[in-house]
Amino acid sequence: MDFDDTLEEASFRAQARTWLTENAPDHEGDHTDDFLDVAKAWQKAKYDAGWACLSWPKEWGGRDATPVEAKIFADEEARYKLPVGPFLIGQGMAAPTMMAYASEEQKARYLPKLASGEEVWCQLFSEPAGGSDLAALRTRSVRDGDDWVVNGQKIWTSGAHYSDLGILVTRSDPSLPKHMGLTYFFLDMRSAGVEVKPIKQISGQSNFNEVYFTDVRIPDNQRLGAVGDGWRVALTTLMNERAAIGGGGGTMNFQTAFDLAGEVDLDGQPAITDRGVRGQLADWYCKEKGLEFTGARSQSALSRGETPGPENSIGKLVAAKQAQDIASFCIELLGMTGVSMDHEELSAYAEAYLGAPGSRIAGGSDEIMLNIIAERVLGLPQDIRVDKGVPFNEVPTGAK
Amino acid sequence: MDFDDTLEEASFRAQARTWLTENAPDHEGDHTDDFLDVAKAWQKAKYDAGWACLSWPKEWGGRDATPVEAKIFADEEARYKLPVGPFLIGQGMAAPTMMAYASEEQKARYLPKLASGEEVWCQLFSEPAGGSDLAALRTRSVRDGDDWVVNGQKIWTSGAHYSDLGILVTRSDPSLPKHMGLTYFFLDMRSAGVEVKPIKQISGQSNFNEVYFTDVRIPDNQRLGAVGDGWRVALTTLMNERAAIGGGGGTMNFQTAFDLAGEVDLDGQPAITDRGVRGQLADWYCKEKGLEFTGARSQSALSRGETPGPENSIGKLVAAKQAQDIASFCIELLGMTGVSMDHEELSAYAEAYLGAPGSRIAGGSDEIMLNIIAERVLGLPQDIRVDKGVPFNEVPTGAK
Amino acid sequence: MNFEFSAEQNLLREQAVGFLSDRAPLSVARRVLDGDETHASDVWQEIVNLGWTATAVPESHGGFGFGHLELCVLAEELGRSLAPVPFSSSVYLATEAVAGADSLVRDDWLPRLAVGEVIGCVALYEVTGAPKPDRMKGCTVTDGRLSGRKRWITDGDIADMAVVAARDAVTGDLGLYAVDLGSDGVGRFTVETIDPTRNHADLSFDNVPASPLMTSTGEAGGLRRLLDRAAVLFAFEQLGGAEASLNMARDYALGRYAFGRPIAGYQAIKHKLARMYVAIQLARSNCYYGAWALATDAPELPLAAATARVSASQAYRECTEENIQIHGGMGFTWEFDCHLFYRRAKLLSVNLGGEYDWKHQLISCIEADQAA
Amino acid sequence: MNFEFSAEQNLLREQAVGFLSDRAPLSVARRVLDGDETHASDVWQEIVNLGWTATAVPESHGGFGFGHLELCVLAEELGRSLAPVPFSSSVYLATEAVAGADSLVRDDWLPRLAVGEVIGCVALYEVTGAPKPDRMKGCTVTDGRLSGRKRWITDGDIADMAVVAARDAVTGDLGLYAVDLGSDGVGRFTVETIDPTRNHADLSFDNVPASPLMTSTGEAGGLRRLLDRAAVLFAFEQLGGAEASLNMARDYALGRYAFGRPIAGYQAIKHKLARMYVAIQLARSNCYYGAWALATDAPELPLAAATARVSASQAYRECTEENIQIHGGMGFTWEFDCHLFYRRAKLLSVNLGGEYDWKHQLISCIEADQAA
Repeated sequence: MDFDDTLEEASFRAQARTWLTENAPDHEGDHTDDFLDVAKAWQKAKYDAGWACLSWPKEWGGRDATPVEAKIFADEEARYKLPVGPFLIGQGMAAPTMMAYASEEQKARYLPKLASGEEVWCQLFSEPAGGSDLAALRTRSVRDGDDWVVNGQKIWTSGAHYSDLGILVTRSDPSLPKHMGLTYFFLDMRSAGVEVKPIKQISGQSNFNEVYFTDVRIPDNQRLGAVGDGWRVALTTLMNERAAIGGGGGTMNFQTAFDLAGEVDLDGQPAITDRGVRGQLADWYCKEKGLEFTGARSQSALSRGETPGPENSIGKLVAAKQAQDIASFCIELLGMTGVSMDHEELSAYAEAYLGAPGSRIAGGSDEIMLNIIAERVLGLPQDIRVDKGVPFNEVPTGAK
Repeated sequence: MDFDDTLEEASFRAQARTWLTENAPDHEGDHTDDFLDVAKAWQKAKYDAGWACLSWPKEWGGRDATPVEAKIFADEEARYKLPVGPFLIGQGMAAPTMMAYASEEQKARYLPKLASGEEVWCQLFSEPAGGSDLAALRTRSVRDGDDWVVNGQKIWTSGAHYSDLGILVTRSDPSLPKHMGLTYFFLDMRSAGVEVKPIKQISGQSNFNEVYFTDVRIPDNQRLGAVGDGWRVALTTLMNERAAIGGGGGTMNFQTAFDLAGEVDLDGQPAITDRGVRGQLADWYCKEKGLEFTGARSQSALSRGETPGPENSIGKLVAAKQAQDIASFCIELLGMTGVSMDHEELSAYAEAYLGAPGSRIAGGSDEIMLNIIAERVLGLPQDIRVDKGVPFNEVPTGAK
Repeated sequence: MNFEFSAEQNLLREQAVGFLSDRAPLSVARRVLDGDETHASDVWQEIVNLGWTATAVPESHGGFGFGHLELCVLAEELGRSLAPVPFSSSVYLATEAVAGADSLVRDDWLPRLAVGEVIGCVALYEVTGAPKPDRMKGCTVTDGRLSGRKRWITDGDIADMAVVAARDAVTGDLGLYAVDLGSDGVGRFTVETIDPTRNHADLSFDNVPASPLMTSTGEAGGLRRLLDRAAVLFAFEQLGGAEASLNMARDYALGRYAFGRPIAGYQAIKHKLARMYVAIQLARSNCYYGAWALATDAPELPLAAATARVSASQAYRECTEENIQIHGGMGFTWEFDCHLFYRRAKLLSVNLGGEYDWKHQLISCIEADQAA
Repeated sequence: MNFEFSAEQNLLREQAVGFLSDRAPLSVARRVLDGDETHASDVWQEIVNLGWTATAVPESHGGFGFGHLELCVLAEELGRSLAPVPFSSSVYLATEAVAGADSLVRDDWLPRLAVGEVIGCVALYEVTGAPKPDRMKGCTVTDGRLSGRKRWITDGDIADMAVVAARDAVTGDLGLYAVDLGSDGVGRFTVETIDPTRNHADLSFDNVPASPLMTSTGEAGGLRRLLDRAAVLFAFEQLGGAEASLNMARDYALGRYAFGRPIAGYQAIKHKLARMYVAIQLARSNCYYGAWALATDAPELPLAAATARVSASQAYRECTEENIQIHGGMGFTWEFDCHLFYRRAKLLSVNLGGEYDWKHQLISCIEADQAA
């Protein structure tokens, strides 16, 4: 039991580290105005040097690397805080779906440009009435000659405003039960009738969009999978979701609380001297370390050629709530200083407290995560689905 | 807003207090060998003086008192730690059911002896396979001439071993859906074929029994309500349950933890000086006081002639878990002293920790209490019942 | 036993609910959140016209002479509506501080506060942490003139007068002083907080006339008493907000369908809502305890205030966090109203000192009681 | 990255699982609970025959010379089975203490402990609270002879030798001493605890021969190190017990029907089980951290031990409390096995010092690290 690379891994890591040292730009990350240009330039640099999409086949711009090699490169790359966000969904979710369902011409046309960062993709699945019930989507597609005509609305689409292409699930037959009348496409985001509107979050940021479709025409050859078989195609996409999206606590971690408790006084003594504070901090440390070492165990499984299981769902569940609690704790320690938002340094806690609810929901709420663990890890029965087998247009929706 | 009695209430309280001062025996409560005799003698004394079953009609041994008067007397009586436990179920649950469903002769025969403490009653509802699903009971009753013949098993019956009579729900027709094939009786606990076995709890105590029925004959005139209408009769009993059973934290309360924290050292200082300990204690104080004042609000509703609602379900939910947590906290403060069980004084915490799981389950588990609050107070939908309308003998039971 | 509000008090509540739901629905709070207003001056003027600011002021000073239970009723409803008005600063704090003062200063300010001619606030904070005497060293009074700086003053951006905790330059005693904020030498610096529906400012004083509100003995006690009394009213605001959050969550869960049925039917949501209800019930009962102690000026006030305050802060936090959670994705959008309560909950939790400090006070009260 | 047990270690685990499920199922723990035995001497003898007591003892002293990872594997499985044997006292504590001693004393005891010829225990407690040096004042050694009294000694009722923390009567230095419990002057007083499947006793010493196990410098450090190393192994026992409780709860919930379906299908139960799983996963990962630090004798050991220990104590408590809760009425009967784990969880949680003390140590380690 150790934290060490195997010989092969160590050699690969050294190679990756050397290349990154020589080539990684010195940049501030995602929070600059030109981050998309920077991200594209960096992706192109990786592509040209053979460090893009490592686990993909070489013919589409990859390197045929093992999963653990891909993880090693990602870990090394992460030290540089480079903007890689715009490609996560395209490379992590759209690409596996295209590999499984697109034609050879389409794969040759789209995958290399995805690998090189020339084209950015987004994912158009969630809808306002859907939420956790993802398959209850209503965006309609109707066949019209060689095209399909799409009307409806999607929501929570990251990067829609700068994406070139999108993957899209639609309802082609509302008279069939929920999972059976869906059809899956990819489309050009600049098609006529596509409108993107940013969503403002509590924190004031806009990380997501609404996307409206008004008589948008999609050629039938951009359909992935059979008509009515969209749910199965979507599952291919979703199986890759947890690999593609992050989660976790962001800036509010144990160290944040530990540092603040060393600075703030309670009754004339640093807060950290108080056993109650120490106990609370120790709880957080144990959870944070527990997640970190769970990650190490997952990576060990990769190293052995095994596939880490759905137990990784615990990460977001634990970290998101903990980040909210740590932010709240820090604000309470600071009192009115903690709720004031005038100074960048001091408003970090309040900003984190405003951002935390989003982390507890985006990518699957706490309740969904618990269901996943209960059903997929522990093998407990699924919830009763009253809509099972019911024609979609007869399922109760609460609409008056 | 005050804690004061009205003039009428104050006068009644003074009267009760005077009588109790003059008549209440100086006794140690439920934990003596002859507690049943003591309890019966005390009940008889109350009955003879007109202080038994205050809210009952005078004709059956009561006083026609208002609910608030009954509460005042109970509060005053509670100061004396007298053994009243044996009569709670009979007077609180069996009696209202008898009043609603028994014949006039039966009422005249049984109610006064219940009020005077001459006869003790128990309740025979729960079954091993039932649990929270109370109506899923399997004890069979079959009509045979003027009698019914009963076979089966009941469980969690308090006082079965010293009870004279019992109220009993049986399944008279297993081919009907769950709630529809039940029939309700009362019976002599000394009938042939009734066997009582105590259940040993984790704590080593035996507060409950199993009761086995083997060809027990019950005369049809001891049926309460129509054949097949037993569930409706049982609801009358159960509506009075929460009034009749206690719950709550027992000996492990705020004061217990506060006192111990003043005695035990952490790093050379009394634990109570530590803010973490203080914060924990304050949490418990707030919950305990919140329950106490919720009780005051309920009593105010009684005072105004209103009926307190199911919001009283919060009491057991909060207090039982809190008692477990306080016991655990005290043990942790004491370390090995806390788990040793040699000295009566010091083993109180460990004993309480062993008794706590029972409190969290008996009378309705935490989960059932939450369902009650959600459904009856907040008006949320009931859980989906897959057994609804299904013949009882076709409902899945998990039995192989 | 009569541990409930009276019929008359509940009538006042009905009137308050009617007025606030008509004139100060959440859209008013949102108007202030999204716009440039410091507060809803229109709603404030109507509240003044209704006489709410005069509720507990003696008739001798132009008030209605009701007790503080009526203020508790109004506080709960104001908390529920999130009305962006300076009621807490002007009524629970400034008016209360002035009402307890020597007659000359009281007679000067109290009638004007009662009729809403002026808006008051209280200036306590100088540094990080709860507003305790040992953290108040930077404001001093010399010959009736105040100098120094106070921070994070709720309604400090709009108030006409402030009650300032400051030290006598000679004796070092801490006292409360009334200051006309229209005076020369007063500087205001707007401060942004987590809850933009309530305005905040730092105030600086350069040799500004200041009238003492309390005699020099027991001033720290006077501050403590002011905070304890206000804490009960703040707790009622928190209670109202918590209950509004629960109701909002419940309504959403009943109307939002997933897998063909309302999400309110899933135990994860049912039990979450039930736990919110439990927290609110406990907080409500403890708030009534605080109200009783406030109204009767009982010796238990410090303990009752702490109990009410801790319960209400906890309930408000739980209910606002879970209200967002139950709303799912919609819950963390700016467009939905969940975050208005989430912001207010955090502001109220730390104002007058945070949960940790109130818990500390609570146990200290019990220690003192049981030692006596 | 290889942060898992090796194939060989997992093979050992399979053997342990096979042996324990065959020879030490829960019925053995129940036999001891309900009967008069101090421990399952038959199972202990078989464990000795399997050589488990010799696992980490060097070959030079009659052991197998495996590392401590193998002990972690055995500890987890022993914790899962609740085998009522003195493995933790004799192996994690006594053997470890002796193995670190001066050669003469080590050569005397270590081979006998390794082959199970003697059972060892450790005597630390004198008064309430965690086993810290400042609470150890009542046992002194004068001219190689020990006098005083020690309390709550796990396996003190059956052990043949004890490692005793005592002070040099002259210097006052705290040290660890090996004592033959067959000596004259040793008194034993059986103590009942919350977990009757493990025997406990107080031991009194009246001028009993005692051999020093550590040199006089850094003895408190030696005690700390012994506790840290044992804590990792205790954490694995807790982990095994927690997982056994989860599995028991899961199986019961799948087989128990209410309202026509398994209670495992209701979200209240599903999510409770999922949270138990999460607690166990976190504890497991932290236990591995502890195992790594133990096996490599890393400087992080005190921090890693505290992290493993706190996580494992919390997970075991949650899983045992909720296992009973999920079993409903059956859960709190003597007849069902839930309480065996519930009892053991509380015993292990306070043994070697409770959760509060380990949390304190955890943060102290980080303070020291970050100050350096």
